[in-house]
Amino acid sequence: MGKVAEMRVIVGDKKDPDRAEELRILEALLFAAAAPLDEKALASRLPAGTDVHPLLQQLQREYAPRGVNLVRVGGKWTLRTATDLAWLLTHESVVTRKLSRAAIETLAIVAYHQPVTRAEVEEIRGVSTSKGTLDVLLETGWIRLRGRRKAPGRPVTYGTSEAFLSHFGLDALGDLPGLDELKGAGLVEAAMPADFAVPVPSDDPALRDDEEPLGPEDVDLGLAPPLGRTEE
Amino acid sequence: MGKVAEMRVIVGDKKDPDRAEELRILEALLFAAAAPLDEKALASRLPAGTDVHPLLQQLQREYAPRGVNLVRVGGKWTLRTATDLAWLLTHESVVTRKLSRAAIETLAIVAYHQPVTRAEVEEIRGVSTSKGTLDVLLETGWIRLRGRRKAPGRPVTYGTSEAFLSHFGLDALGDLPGLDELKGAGLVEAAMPADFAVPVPSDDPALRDDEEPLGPEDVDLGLAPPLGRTEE
Amino acid sequence: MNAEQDFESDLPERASDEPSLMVDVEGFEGPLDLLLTLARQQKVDLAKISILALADQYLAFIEEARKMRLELAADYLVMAAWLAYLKSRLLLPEQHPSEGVSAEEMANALARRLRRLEAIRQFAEQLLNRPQLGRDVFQRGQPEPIAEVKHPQWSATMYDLLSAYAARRQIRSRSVVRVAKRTVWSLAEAREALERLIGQTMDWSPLDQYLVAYMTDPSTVTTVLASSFAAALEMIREGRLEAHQQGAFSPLYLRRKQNAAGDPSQGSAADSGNG
Repeated sequence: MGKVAEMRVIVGDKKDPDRAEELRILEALLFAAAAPLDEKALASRLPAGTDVHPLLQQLQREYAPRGVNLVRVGGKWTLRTATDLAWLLTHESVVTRKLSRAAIETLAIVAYHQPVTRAEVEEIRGVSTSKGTLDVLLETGWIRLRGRRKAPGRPVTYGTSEAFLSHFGLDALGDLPGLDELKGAGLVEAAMPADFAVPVPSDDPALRDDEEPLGPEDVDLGLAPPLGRTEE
Repeated sequence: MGKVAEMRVIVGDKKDPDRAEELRILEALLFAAAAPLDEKALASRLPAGTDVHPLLQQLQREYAPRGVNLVRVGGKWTLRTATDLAWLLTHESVVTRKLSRAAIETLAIVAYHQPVTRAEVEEIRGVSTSKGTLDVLLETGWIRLRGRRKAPGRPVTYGTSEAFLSHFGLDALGDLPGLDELKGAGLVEAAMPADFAVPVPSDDPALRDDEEPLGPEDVDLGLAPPLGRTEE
Repeated sequence: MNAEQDFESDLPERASDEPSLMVDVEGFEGPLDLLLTLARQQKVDLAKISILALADQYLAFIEEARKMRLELAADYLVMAAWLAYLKSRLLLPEQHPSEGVSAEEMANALARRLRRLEAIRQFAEQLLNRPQLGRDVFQRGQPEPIAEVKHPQWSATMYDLLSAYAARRQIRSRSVVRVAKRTVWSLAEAREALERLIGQTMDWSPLDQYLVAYMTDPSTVTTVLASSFAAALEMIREGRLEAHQQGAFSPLYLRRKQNAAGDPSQGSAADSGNG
């Protein structure tokens, strides 16, 4: 009990002693989790009616100067090592496969222009994109098949995933660097028919008016990553 | 920035500003490590000559009241959720299970014939009753250990509990139907031998003349339901 | 990191080194990339780029490359042809300005494509410079998984309870009354078998041997032997069989009665059968 009292002075809010306990709970949950947690999941472990958002913001402020920070990715909360300590932790890093320049460009085009078809990616890059490039990106889990464009040939549309936001530490797609510049220059929309053009990229899983859902055959066709992997 | 100042007071040491940075580094290393780290490994990431032990002790003190603690396991250091918050890391769910036929029969025999020993249950059922069946019934909380029969081997006597009455919606055990009612419900054929009888059940907690109380050893043997359960 | 560093270091090298630029077509990611690199050499805002100058540079580059290397991908040639066409239209006064897309608009569209590609490259680089998970920032190394604890909620109804009890009690009370039916070889069955078997042979043979086919089931061996023995005794008494035995518990030998000449057996068999 003495510990809890001491705790209040450091972490908690003196006027609201329960708050310290709630912060401890949030801390423990976020710490233990293997993946980012949304506020709903966090709130479910706190007394009913607890407003979890201000608590998380407080925790974020408390962790800001430390070696571990509380960050929001893809609308969820997660603890991550502080970015300025990257040099320290490089030993720990898993060797990630280096993406080819084509893959990096394609990833960026999917991110900024989604939902986008392969033909539209090619239009922007001015070269044909090999199937392998998209397969590599699908394999990273950063892009995903969204649906099909309601257009001749019903081409597959691509978009980014939650893993993309999480990997690049983005809270939402709107946090993409330079997005405002792109929008300002009118460069976001791909060269698609004017009536389909939507000026802002969106990873909203809801399909757009010009998209239709993937059919069951798409899974069988091996458009999804697993097959590509087996070929390696 | 006010927040950062507040933080410094908590984490850092005003006299030694580097110390705060070293604490941050230790924090990040311990957080990201896939296994507990020993002091040598931690020291190798800090400026040469840093005495890592007092730093770790300081970090341990700082984390002590929080939801995450710094603990030593096997001579190595690791961050763990506070032990009093272990409940957060378990997800409890209720699964509905049906009792086996053997368990239902045994339960009924205990209800009608209590206080009854396992041998007596077997006598009535005409088959041997596995220990597991009685354990399951004890787990339901519907039967309980009453005492021991004053007989060779001092076998345990079983009876029903209040939870039994409440689950089956009985006001008292005497409300269990008698032979005439069972016949009326068509559960017992009308033409039964004259000596066929159904006892008038009683769950009077007072031990009978041929029973003696359970000894303290019965609890230790795990014959009783887990102690925690009775607290619920 | 390296990927974008390569990207960074590639461009200035190409841009500043004209001769290598001339031959290094393979270093370009297609004609648009080549155009973009050439545009950078103009060192002006892409919005104000001279498409005409760019077209000239591109065509000159392709010309050089064809002289030296010859192996150019088709899309470079398509672009060259398109640029040559655009150049001619830009130089010549527009004849039918109302028809289709004007040369001005075509040039603007190309400039816009170049700007868009450049922007995407720039932002791809910025994206990759963000702290990346597993490279710059790290998540919990030892996540503590949430354990699933299942509490069984047992279900049973009053009906289950009572029907199970009543059924079990009744089974037990009835089982005392019932006697299992036993299988017995009747004397008539035994006699019929013996007559059939012994009627065929004149030699002494042990009783067991005659009956071997009937004694496969161990549970009926006793009844088969006993009934056959009784039937044999009866047939001896009738004078239809002869028996002899070496001593107590030794095999019992049977044969058809020898001194019954002709076919008396049939007649007496019929008699005894009737009697």
